[in-house]
Amino acid sequence: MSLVPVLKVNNLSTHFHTRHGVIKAADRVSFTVAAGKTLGLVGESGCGKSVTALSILRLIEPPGRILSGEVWLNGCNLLKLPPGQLRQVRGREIALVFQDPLTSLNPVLTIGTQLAETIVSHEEVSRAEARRRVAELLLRVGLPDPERLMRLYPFQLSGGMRQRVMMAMALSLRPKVLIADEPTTALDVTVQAQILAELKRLQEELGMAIILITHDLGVVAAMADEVAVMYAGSIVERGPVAQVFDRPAHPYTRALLRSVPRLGREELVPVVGQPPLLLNLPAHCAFLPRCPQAGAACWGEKPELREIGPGHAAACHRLFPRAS
Amino acid sequence: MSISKNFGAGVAGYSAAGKPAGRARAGPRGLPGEALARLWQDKLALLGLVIILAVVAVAVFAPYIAPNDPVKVDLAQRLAPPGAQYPLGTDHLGRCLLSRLIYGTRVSLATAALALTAIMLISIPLGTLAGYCGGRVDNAVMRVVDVLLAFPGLVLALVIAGMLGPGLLNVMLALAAVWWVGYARVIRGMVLSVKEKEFVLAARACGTRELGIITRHILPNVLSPVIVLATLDMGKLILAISGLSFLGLGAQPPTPEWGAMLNDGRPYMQVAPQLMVYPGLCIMTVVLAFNLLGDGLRDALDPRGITRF
Amino acid sequence: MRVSLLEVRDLVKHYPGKGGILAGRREKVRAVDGVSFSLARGETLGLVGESGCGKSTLGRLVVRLEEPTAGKILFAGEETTGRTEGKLRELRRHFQIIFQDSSSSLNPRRTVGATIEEPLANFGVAKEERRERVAELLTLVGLESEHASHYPHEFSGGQRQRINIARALALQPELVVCDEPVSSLDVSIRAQVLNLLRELKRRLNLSYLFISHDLAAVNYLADRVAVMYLGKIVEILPAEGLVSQARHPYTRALLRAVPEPDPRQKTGQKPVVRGEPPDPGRPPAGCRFHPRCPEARDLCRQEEPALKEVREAHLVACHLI
Amino acid sequence: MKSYLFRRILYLLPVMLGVSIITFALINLAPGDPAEIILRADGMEPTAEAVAVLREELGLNDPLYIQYGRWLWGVLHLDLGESFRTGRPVAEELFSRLPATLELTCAALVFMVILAVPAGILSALYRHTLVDHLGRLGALAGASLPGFWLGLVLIYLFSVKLGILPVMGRGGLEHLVLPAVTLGFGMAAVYARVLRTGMLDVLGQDYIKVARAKGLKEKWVIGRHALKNALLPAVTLLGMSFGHLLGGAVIVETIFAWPGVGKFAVESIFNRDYPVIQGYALFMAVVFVLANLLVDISYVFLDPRIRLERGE
Amino acid sequence: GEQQKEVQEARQELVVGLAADANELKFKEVGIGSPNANIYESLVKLDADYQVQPLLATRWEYRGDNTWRFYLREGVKFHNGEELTAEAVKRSLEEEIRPSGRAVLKIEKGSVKVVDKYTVDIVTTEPNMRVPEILAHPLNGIRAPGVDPVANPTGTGPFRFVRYEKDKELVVERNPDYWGTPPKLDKVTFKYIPDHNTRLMALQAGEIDVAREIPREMLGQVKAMDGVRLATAPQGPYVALSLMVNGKPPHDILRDKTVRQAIGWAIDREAIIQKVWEGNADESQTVIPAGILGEHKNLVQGFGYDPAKAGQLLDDAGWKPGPDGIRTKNGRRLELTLVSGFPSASVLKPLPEVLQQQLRDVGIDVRIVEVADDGLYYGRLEKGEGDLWLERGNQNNGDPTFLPELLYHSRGYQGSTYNKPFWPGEEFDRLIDEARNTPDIREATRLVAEAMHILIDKESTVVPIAALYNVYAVKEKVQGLSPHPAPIHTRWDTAYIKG
Ligand SMILES: Nc1ncnc2c1ncn2[C@@H]1O[C@H](COP(=O)(O)OP(=O)(O)OP(=O)(O)O)[C@@H](O)[C@H]1O
Ligand SMILES: Nc1ncnc2c1ncn2[C@@H]1O[C@H](COP(=O)(O)OP(=O)(O)OP(=O)(O)O)[C@@H](O)[C@H]1O
Ligand SMILES: [Mg+2]
Ligand SMILES: [Mg+2]
Repeated sequence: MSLVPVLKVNNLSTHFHTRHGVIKAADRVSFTVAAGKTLGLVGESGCGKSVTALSILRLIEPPGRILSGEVWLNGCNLLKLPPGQLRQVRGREIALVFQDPLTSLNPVLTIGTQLAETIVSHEEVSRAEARRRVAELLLRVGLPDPERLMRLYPFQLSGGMRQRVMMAMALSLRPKVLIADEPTTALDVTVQAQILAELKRLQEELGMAIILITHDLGVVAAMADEVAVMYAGSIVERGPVAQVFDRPAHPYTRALLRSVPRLGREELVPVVGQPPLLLNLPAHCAFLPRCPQAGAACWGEKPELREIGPGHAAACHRLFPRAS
Repeated sequence: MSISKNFGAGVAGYSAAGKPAGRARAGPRGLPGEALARLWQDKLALLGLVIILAVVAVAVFAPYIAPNDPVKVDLAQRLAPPGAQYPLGTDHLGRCLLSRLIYGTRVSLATAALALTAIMLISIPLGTLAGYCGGRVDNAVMRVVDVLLAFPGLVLALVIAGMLGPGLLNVMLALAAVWWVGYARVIRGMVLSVKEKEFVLAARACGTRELGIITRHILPNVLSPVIVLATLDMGKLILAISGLSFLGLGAQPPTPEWGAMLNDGRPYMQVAPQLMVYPGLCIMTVVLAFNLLGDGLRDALDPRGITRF
Repeated sequence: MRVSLLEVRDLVKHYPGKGGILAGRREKVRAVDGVSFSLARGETLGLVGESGCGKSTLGRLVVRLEEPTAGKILFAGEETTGRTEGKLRELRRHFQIIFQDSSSSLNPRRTVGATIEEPLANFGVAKEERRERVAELLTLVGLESEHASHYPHEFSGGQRQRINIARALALQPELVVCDEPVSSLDVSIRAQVLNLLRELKRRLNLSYLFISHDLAAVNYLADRVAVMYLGKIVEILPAEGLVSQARHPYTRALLRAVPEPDPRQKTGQKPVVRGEPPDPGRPPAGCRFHPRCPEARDLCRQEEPALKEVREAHLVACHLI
Repeated sequence: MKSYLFRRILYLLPVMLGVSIITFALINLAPGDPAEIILRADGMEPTAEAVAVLREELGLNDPLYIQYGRWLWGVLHLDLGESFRTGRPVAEELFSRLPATLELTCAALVFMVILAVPAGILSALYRHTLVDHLGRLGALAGASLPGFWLGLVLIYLFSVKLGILPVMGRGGLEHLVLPAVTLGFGMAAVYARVLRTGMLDVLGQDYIKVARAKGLKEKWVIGRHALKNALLPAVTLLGMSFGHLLGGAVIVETIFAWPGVGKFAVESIFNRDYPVIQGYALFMAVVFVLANLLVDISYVFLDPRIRLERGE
Repeated sequence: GEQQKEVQEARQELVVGLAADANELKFKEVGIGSPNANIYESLVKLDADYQVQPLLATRWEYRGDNTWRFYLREGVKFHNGEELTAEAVKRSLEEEIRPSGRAVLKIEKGSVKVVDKYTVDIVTTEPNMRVPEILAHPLNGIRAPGVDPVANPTGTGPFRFVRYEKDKELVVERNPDYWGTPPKLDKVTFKYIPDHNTRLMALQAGEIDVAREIPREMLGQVKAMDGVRLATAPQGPYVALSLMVNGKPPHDILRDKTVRQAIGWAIDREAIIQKVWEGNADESQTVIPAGILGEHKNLVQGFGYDPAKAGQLLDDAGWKPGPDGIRTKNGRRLELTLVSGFPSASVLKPLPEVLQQQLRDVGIDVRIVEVADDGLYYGRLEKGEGDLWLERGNQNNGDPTFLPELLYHSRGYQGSTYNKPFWPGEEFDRLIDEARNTPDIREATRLVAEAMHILIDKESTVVPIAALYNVYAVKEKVQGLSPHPAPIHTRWDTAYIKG
């Protein structure tokens, strides 16, 4: 694919230093997203999806620390940017939507205030102008009667409305990249369908790139152009959605796809064992204890993510007979 | 009949990994072992614990530690400076200051602990009953609590102690009469929330009787915040008792109680500041120790901070 | 038809609205509002519906953790409603429940062994025998007998759910209500638990009332599926026919909203119904689904449709059918 | 919201009724016969006949509920009886001293807020740094200091040694400083700790992350998003602190010769002036209840969740 | 001349710190109670030796038939400008003085007769030979007729009322029209500071010039303070143990006079005076101020410190030392209860603990009970719950029969019921009664002294400890202040500030 990536993440590592040891929540994560395209980031709970998202925006707080890596956007490395400029990038270039729209909105400020402040803090506009634009935005994400809405507080809205508000907030400065961290997990399926459709429409309108974090393979299949599968802090497989779903290369991806109940399917093959803790991970492949195909080669060092086809990469020793 | 006949062997192929997955971060807190481990990390709390243990030891072994008779008046030795016989000097009646402080540990700790015991004995049953039974029982208890909470606590304690007249016992009664209310409310709240927990429902579903549910499921889960509260309140009670003693409502002479000693030492504030400084320091150290430990315990047992207020 | 193990007739549960003395007027929450169904021995009834539609309430009513406002529940022909807790206790061993939240359904201060032992102790099993059975139960659910001395927080979510299952099975019940037993679990673990439940059902001839909002999971385990909307069952049909034969507009909307993990289908991003589920405190008049129904007519706004049999074992509550 | 307020005030009725019952019951705790005490206070000899006559006169032989009814009736007309010691209406005595106490407690409250809010917030913002550790230790130590001790030390330092503040008495602002500091310090320590945890809670919330992700200035994130949420629960605590301060005022007033109700109450206790003690308890309850009402009302205005959810 | 100059230079304002505001008390009027701000004056006054001296009356005489005639000073004006006349005296004594005062004087409405503008007769309702001595009490000060004594106390005294704020201060100013030597002070402010430490620190910080009611234990440090001295009055109040002589078990041990006397000899008064009170007390053991007894004070002997004698007496009484040092008799331990609380436990601190130790040294075990105030003290006394009763008393008028009658006469003062416990017997009663009915004050005093001899030396129902005197801590610049042994009689008009 010859698409120009807007966001390029290279070898991003974020660790948490806790009393019990080091948690390698993101370990040399690399991927790119192209304008107008969606990257789905899937993985089990605790595998480091949110940490990756937060690291991109440098929102990691102690005891966490971004150890290394680069996040390229518009030719600058966000991880090296001075705080003033970083602030300019946040919200304007990259926006963030969280899983839980209730906790993402400040309970004591009105919707209007929270939306307008985003605009005001980045652009020299009057309050009135900002509010006008907010009203427009709210209409755009499918919320009627924006004037009234702007005077309301988050708790007065339903879950779906809140998530739309969050989307409006994220889109208010037409960012190039939108990171959506499980935007629909807290919602009912029927509402999820509405929100996803809305997101798709807005992406087409604004031409932004989306990083869609989810653990629902169905959502990825529906929304994403490319998918990255995370396991224990690392990306184990990455590639175009159709390829990954049709011909999953990594044993984990394969197992995952087989373990999801589908309407009409008769047998489920579960992934054996337990998801790993990211605490003091072993040096070898983290999936090894659960891997049905594990072999002697797997006990060596951790496999690198390597190309196995056009735009399709996986990290598994079994795919590549040991080179070195 | 054995189950195995019915159930046969385990369902093959689904065996979870051999060891329990040691979840460090997840899961509800409050296990004695783990809490202790967390407490161990908190140096300040440990300091508090060490001080408290030391103070308790001093209280228990007072007769063996104290160099002199704490109530022996010796006017010839009055306000003596520290020396071989009186390591911290003597008070206005020539009594050994150190010995009095050492015996005072007993009085202060015992008074506060007794008051606390009374508080627990009132509040745990009432709070549990109110929370668990709900309805009319809850209403009755909570209305009483509301009414008592309408008084500023220390004011009511002062008034009750004042009405009853001076004396440590009266001070204890007054404090207990006022203090239980807060506990009852906290306990009720916690019982209410634990009652809704699914493990309680599960216990009921599998036929556990009410009493079993209360004693085995609810109380143990309510206890640790109560312990935190109690630890913090030991300090507050010692302060309150010394305050009431200061006003002259507390210990009777010649009982060596820190608050009363402080009060006795006040006339000599400028000539013999040690008479005020040492009891004051004792009170402060012990209260601080309880605060440190309580704070640490709260972080260890109750990271969610139910007992924060 | 087989003998009904469970028979639920016109079950109603109203809750007082939230707020204490200081709140404004209180609205009754009609969590379950006239539900009837039956369940045969060895059968699994799946119950799906959106959040807040009353699934859990129904489940808790069935195992008698709640007192219904109205209606009857018969278990193996015996009425369980209107009994005092004392009289109910003997019956309790026959029906058990597994909750959604695997961690909050285990007492953090009791060992796994003590937790599993509790129902046995309640029904007078001797101490020695209890030990043995606990070990057996642990093996049965894929854990090891040494785990009995551990505390719940030492286990992962999936393992904890296994412990819950072991406790529920301790008394060899005939009916197990599973209230979203896999929702809180990781994707990769869900299949393990679902398979375990299926295997146990087969082996022990259990009946399940399987509650979930995940259609696919329900479909995987259930013989029949009941769809609930705002306290009412709007459709009941055999599981095999769920995809192809569902008639109620809500069921169909649900089916279309579920995203399939298949990139070629791209389901799950077409908004099939408008709006969000209304507040159970103020259900709309007429058909409860009408404000969101794409095909609603005047009749739907005025009159509430009754649950009618459209085919054998297939009931629908909709004016359009 | 109006109806909420209405109900909130209505709710005070049963509470105040309970308060009155407890207050009335207090007198029964006291040793000795009130009639006898009155006679003594009047300089008369409490002979058996005199006591009997006075008991009859005071209605002390009536059943308790009748006595209570009579007492309550009086209270409703602001008649709390007469002080045994001064012979003047208790209500009048208390009213004339109340402003001094309120002045002191409010000043202490202000001091507490001024000290605790920055301390709590800074130590949350710089958690695990030296600032925080010092703050935490300071707060714990502050909460462990006996107030009377602190008061005397402060007088000695600032008035006797440095001579910059008056030793005692009520007067201008300079008279207020030491008593207010003495009274407010312990509570400030407690308050700062509460604020710190509250602030830490808030700082961990998603909406703070969102605010940062939106590119808001840090000042704005803390000042607008974090602070308001962290301070809200602290407002409720203000009401409670007020109660503590009213209690602490007793000692502080005695030390600083502050002519307030607390000092008066202590004197009355030692003079067994029961009507005054009773009246004091009742007065403090009323003040405390009103303060809490005020806090609740302001909370309703401050927190949209409550303001908009109730009624309307 | 030179002094005059100094007076002019310094600001003549005096600030006095007091422990409590007694002005508000029932039946006390602003400016009379503690302190007496010298707003009012009585017909006569008590000098430092408790002798009656002329004040508003220049002369008086007993005319028989219960009639006392007083000749008023002429040309005396009240603060409101009205003149002091016999009419005003009549009204004041009959209506404005509180009933108990009238009861003590034994007068009622109509008892005071105006003889002429400057002469009044006081005709008591029953014989009362102590009228002048009683009238000297400042509560019997003459009020201006028809003035509200709370809002605007008005008398003839050297100071005029300015302002009174409850619990805070009482302010008076110089009365320029005073009939005698006008005061040198322009203004006196009495401030109420309950806490002793605070009061003393206020003195150190210069916020007050005079601190009263400083606990004796603190006087040592006062002496060491820069620019502060002590002004002491002649001895006035006494401290004594009254012994329950007719208690019921278990408080019946002191029925035995030998034991009572042993207690008298067991107390080391010198140690108490020197060590507990830092020398600020006197040896006198007459209970009544020595000044009142005057030349007859030697009739009362009191006790010395002689533990050996005390031990001997106890041995004689059959109390033999036990293993723990406490004496026993027939298996009963020598345990006594000491009640401290008159006028309050706090003013008697730390005496109980010292006495406890001293009595323990001769083999008597003492349990201390502190009661907060006199009311509770009396309550206990009536129930007879105690053996040793620690009291501090003082006398504010010149009547020598006052204290003995109040405390130890079987009839008691106005018929008290609590005197029986310490009653020394008929002879005592007879002597006091006779003293009361003897017009000649010297003879009356002698009879009282004899009665006290019976009380203390013969029957020993009272064991005196010491006589106290009032001590004021005073800034050095304050001159001319001479405290009266009874604080209420202290005159402030002689004080002035040295520049
Ligand atoms: N503040 C923190 N302190 C310590 N460890 C943390 C912290 N935040 C995250 N982690 C660790 O980082 C790992 C990754 O967490 P992350 O939140 O990114 O998971 P996730 O993939 O988003 O999971 P979920 O699907 O549950 O949202 C977790 O194992 C967690 O233990
Ligand atoms: N104890 C209760 N008191 C008051 N209302 C309740 C109570 N339990 C449930 N409700 C209300 O009843 C309705 C149905 O709740 P229920 O828990 O049965 O829904 P559910 O279908 O299980 O939802 P979910 O999928 O979120 O678990 C909800 O609106 C809920 O708020
Ligand atoms: Mg996440
Ligand atoms: Mg549910």
